[in-house]
Amino acid sequence: MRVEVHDTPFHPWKALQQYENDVIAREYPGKYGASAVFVGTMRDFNEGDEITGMTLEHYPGMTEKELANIVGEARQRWQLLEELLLHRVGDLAPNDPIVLVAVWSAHRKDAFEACRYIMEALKSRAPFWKKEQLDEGYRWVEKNTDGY
Amino acid sequence: MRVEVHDTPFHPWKALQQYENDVIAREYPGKYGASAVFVGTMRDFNEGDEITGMTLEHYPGMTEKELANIVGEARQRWQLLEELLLHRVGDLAPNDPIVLVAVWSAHRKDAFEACRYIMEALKSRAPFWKKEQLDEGYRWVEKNTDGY
Amino acid sequence: MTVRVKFFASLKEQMGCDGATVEIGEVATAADVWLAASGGKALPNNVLVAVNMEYCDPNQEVSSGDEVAFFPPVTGG
Amino acid sequence: MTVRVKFFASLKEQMGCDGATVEIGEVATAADVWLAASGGKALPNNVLVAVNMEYCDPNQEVSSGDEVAFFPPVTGG
Repeated sequence: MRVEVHDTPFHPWKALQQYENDVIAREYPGKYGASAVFVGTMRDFNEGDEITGMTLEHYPGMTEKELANIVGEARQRWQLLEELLLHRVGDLAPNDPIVLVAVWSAHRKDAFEACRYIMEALKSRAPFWKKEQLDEGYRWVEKNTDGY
Repeated sequence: MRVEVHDTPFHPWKALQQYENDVIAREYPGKYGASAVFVGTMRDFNEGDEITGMTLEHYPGMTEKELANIVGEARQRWQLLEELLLHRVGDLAPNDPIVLVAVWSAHRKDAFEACRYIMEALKSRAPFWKKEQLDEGYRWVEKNTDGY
Repeated sequence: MTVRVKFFASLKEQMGCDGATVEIGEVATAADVWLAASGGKALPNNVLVAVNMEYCDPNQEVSSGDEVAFFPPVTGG
Repeated sequence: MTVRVKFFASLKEQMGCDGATVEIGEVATAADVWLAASGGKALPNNVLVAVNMEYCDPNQEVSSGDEVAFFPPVTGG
């Protein structure tokens, strides 16, 4: 399991390439039949308004702990080999990656379900807060929508 | 939509990086909030046996058509911006990527569900056949397992 | 009429060839084409049928020049 | 006893500070800590509470030296 909070931009596909080379292919050669990945990216619109920028705040310490709890729950529930979870904080621009959730498993059912579970749990429990920059002023996002 | 059958190895994360640079970021800047990806990789075991190699046969023409049908159905059912589907044929070694399914959407529910739908439909309908190389001789895989 | 027959994967190995050109009467189903191409063996239950690269029922009628494919359950992905 | 209080996001802006050190009686819940830190305002329904970086009920008792955090619904991902 690798869980990281980044205060500068990360590159999801490069991070996956590197993690697979460094960890997955080395530690689980021939065992990982299925990888499921989700990448969340900053949009330039939300609730009908144009968004020009975003600031992501978090609770250092608790955020990492809660993310690790969530991945741990997924490990209890599904058969997983490895997980990679990256989340951005700080000032973002449209098209910046916000979150990467990747899981590796022998079988696709475990990979799909665990990836989605981690993402939904993160959305409802991990202490991050989005402040959206509008043309005039800013606003805090009040609530994440349900993803199921 | 891009659908390709490859008779030589492809690199899933590099292909995603390139497709996102060339197509997604260019055509949908600020619009893709969610990408869901599945990568299937050749394992060195199946049904309790060690597998040393694999040959993937397909039905040229029909395979591509059926894959495009499946992606088209997903487009009808969910709100998607773009899809990338790569599938390997020919002679594979353990750890070789077999299939990549990637979808981009504004919202995560559409991305997750469409990606899984495409993958399951491909498993049950796209004309590919796996022949597994065992220590002694080979065998045709008889049936894909259900992924839901 | 003449139709083009194709076999894939394990079925290709069982039939000993990847296809054939079959001469058959003017009104024929995909199952009739199988009978003609296989020398009278019944179409196995789990064999899939496609006419002109689209899945179809074995009872679907075929036309002259059609490509009629038979193959085992698919196992891609 | 002394506990450390933290506020985040919109709540931090509303409170005008990101936290405080609060002196409170020996038996106190997280909700009591809120009352002391907010100058007597009731704890809003949608405010989440964590003690020592774990979610908890506002009625959970706190201990000396605890870190008690209050924040609005989370919106990451």
